[in-house]
Amino acid sequence: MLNGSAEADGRKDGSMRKVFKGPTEALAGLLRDDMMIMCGGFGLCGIPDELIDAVQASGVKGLTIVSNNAGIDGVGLGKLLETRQVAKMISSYVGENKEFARQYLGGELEIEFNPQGTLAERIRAGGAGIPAFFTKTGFGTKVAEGKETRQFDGEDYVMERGLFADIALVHAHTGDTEGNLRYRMTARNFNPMMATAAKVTIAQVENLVQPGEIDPDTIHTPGIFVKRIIAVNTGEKRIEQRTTRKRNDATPAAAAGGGTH
Amino acid sequence: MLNGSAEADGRKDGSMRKVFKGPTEALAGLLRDDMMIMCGGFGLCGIPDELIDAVQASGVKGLTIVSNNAGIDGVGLGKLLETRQVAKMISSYVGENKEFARQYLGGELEIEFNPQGTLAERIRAGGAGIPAFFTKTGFGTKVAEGKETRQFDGEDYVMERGLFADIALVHAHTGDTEGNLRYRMTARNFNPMMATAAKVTIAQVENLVQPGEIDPDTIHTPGIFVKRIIAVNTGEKRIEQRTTRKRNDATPAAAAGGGTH
Amino acid sequence: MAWTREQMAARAAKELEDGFYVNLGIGIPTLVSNYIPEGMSVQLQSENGMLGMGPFPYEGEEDPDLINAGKQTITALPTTSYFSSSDSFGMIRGGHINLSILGAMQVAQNGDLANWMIPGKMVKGMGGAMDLVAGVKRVVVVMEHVAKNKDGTESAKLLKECDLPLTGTHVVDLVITDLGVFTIDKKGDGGMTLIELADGVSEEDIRAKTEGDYTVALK
Amino acid sequence: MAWTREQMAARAAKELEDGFYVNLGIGIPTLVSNYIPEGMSVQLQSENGMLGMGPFPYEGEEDPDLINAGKQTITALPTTSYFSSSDSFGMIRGGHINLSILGAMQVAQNGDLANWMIPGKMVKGMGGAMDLVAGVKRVVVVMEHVAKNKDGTESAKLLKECDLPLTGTHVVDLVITDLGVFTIDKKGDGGMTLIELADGVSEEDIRAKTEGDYTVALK
Repeated sequence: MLNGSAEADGRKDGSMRKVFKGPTEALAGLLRDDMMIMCGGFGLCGIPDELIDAVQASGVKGLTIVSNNAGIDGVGLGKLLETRQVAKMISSYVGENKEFARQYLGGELEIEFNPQGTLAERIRAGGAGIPAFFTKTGFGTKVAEGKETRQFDGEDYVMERGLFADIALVHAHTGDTEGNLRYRMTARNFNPMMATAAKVTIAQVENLVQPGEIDPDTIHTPGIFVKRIIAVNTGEKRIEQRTTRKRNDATPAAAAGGGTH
Repeated sequence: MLNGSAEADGRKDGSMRKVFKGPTEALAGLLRDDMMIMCGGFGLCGIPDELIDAVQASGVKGLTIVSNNAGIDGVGLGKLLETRQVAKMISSYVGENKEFARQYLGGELEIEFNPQGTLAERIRAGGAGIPAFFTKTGFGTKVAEGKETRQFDGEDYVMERGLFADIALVHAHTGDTEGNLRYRMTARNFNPMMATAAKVTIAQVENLVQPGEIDPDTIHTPGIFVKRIIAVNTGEKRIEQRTTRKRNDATPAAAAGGGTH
Repeated sequence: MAWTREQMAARAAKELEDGFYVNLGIGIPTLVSNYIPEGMSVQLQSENGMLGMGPFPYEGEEDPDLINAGKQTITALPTTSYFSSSDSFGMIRGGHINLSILGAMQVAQNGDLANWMIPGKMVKGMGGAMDLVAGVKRVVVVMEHVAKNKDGTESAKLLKECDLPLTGTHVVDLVITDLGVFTIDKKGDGGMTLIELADGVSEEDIRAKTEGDYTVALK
Repeated sequence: MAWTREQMAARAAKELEDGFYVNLGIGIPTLVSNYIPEGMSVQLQSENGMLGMGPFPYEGEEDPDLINAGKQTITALPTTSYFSSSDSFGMIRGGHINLSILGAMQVAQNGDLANWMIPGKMVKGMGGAMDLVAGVKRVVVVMEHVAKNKDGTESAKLLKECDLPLTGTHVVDLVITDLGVFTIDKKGDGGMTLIELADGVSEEDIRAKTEGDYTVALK
């Protein structure tokens, strides 16, 4: 996979063999039409935005994208939708994305909805050599249609399959040149499982450090899973729903909100 | 579960509601004959030794113990074997334990050997609501006898069941009063999965701290999984195989050694 | 005459117990966090990978790396831990969350729940809802008692059978509407029971707006 | 006249490539780490939850929390990461480890491997061996060519079929013994092939001590 001289493909030498100069160089030789790409992130939080931009620039088409969400218009995966490079999405929630809705309702885009936990577990299973597992989630619903169901100890379960992609794109807060990664707060989300569930995983990191600089007890993704790594600028990250409270607020506003995203 | 006054059962007040005075108090009301207990650790590394001692002192019998190993004579689970409190072990490797061998060969002790990865995954599955999964491991061997096998994409797999115990005993390096845990180096091993796979998990920690003292990005076991927690003395820990090299050693001795333990 | 959204949230908060780990859906369920009794420890789970969710940040202190499952900016607490999506749903599916409070389009008398899609309309996806109702020990629905249609008519939401695509079967334990509170024997054959009336609401008011069968056992 | 243990380890080390992640079994396989060529990055995995295993500690610097899968005290490297047993075997079963080098009692010409129990003897368990042979991409066995029995006779270990209980079926890619090196077409029907002879060993020497069928294609 990592053939060619370090100079030719933008890599650095020796112990830096996983480190590439930028997103285009890091994706060189890996992209082809009709491939399956996993893409980390939840909403716009922890998405590998620069790597997505490079996929867009490459012009590959017919992609199957595994991602919990589909970005928003003009941001993240929204960009790949604009250029019609996506043939199919495997997601749990696609949110407010006009271009997505247009293509989907027009029959130009296929979507496979997975319950969020089933999606997460399918990816985790794919990376861990588990071809199939049983879950309660979705039994008796559209999600179970056409799937094997089965009782264990009197409870009903649906069989779901592991997912394994051609490449995975992930975003981490810190990474070392060996590929060890650490995520920050809720930007972790789908990134760690996806890093394990593809033939080649490419990571963009906000801080690229030397081996030993991340406490080994706190590494979320061991370097074995990461084949290529780039440092990205930590410019202004996008926020999808900016919710705040006033400083003089006596009763803090509620901040919960799950269930359907 | 946590009924009774804090004074009566050795707990402390208020935000310390998960914190118990010692191992005996932390196990009070939870132990009964013939129950299933998960026990963290690999060899003697990361074992909940003080909690095991309290199980021994309680005198409960007929236990099914889920643990990768069975301790050594007089240490760890070896103690429960001496007092014949164990009816069955679910383990991957039992090593050099004379009392174990005596009881096993004499038909006094039942043992179910699981491949180490299958054991780890069964526990992880039990804690994660997965009643069964498929693995390549053990296909075509004694381990697969009597189990469902099946092909996925031309490869053969064995179906294995999730494991869920009555109680789990784990050891961590640091824990806060909310039950958040962090393990140290290879003392992590089976502890994190076991913490998720029992009705009640009891943790012994070397350092008991206040919430907020552990960086939330580095917590290995979220507090939701831990119902009771105790601080233990960090006396001299036992080492099973002390291997060293001389300071003037030119070529460092090899330190690998896996495959069968 | 019927409960407000705030009153429904306050009623739902009575389902909380000290030491509970709870997942709150968007809408009225979110408001429940405002009614956690003083001194009670309730940790909120956000299924995108967080336990111990704090309030919204002060203006100017939003962190793009710290959002809840509704993609809103939030804050952490001293009790907070972060984890991956697979660990998060392992927690949910494994039955470790004590209580889930969420909204619904329809609930059937056997505990079936529909809250993720309307045939013919753009489907956005079920997100984590199917995992939550399947995995969480106790599921409480908070919703308006009837749906208001565009033509001004009303449709019952508490039904004999849901006609919308299901989110889960036999999953709802308790329904809190603006008119009252119902228990459902979701795994047994005890059906649905009206146990409380909202302020100024009569049994007859409820009877007129409920399609599903229920018995009455007011507390 | 045949390879020493050290020579077998040195031969096994030729299977390493730069950037490989490798799991080494106990015994001769452990010695392979002494023959990693200078400048080659090879990270050793220990299935109890560590990548980037370092050498044994200096005397007095042993840490009870830092052991390998053989329960020996070891050290960490700058590249080290720690993880749980389930993550460790996810890594193994998921095919992320490039190479496993391990010992064996018997290997069959179809790649079957037996190395965990002898009927009638005390069984200690298979540990991680079954997961490693099932999950790791390439499996190299390093073993003595024949077993020496207590009565002084010898038994073949490279067989048509294993008669000991199996660790895995169709799992071995390469066998290195004190007498030579064999490839095995474990998933196809190419069988076993003798590709190298140890110093001073003849094809006839090997023929006399090998029960399994093989073709010869010396390099």
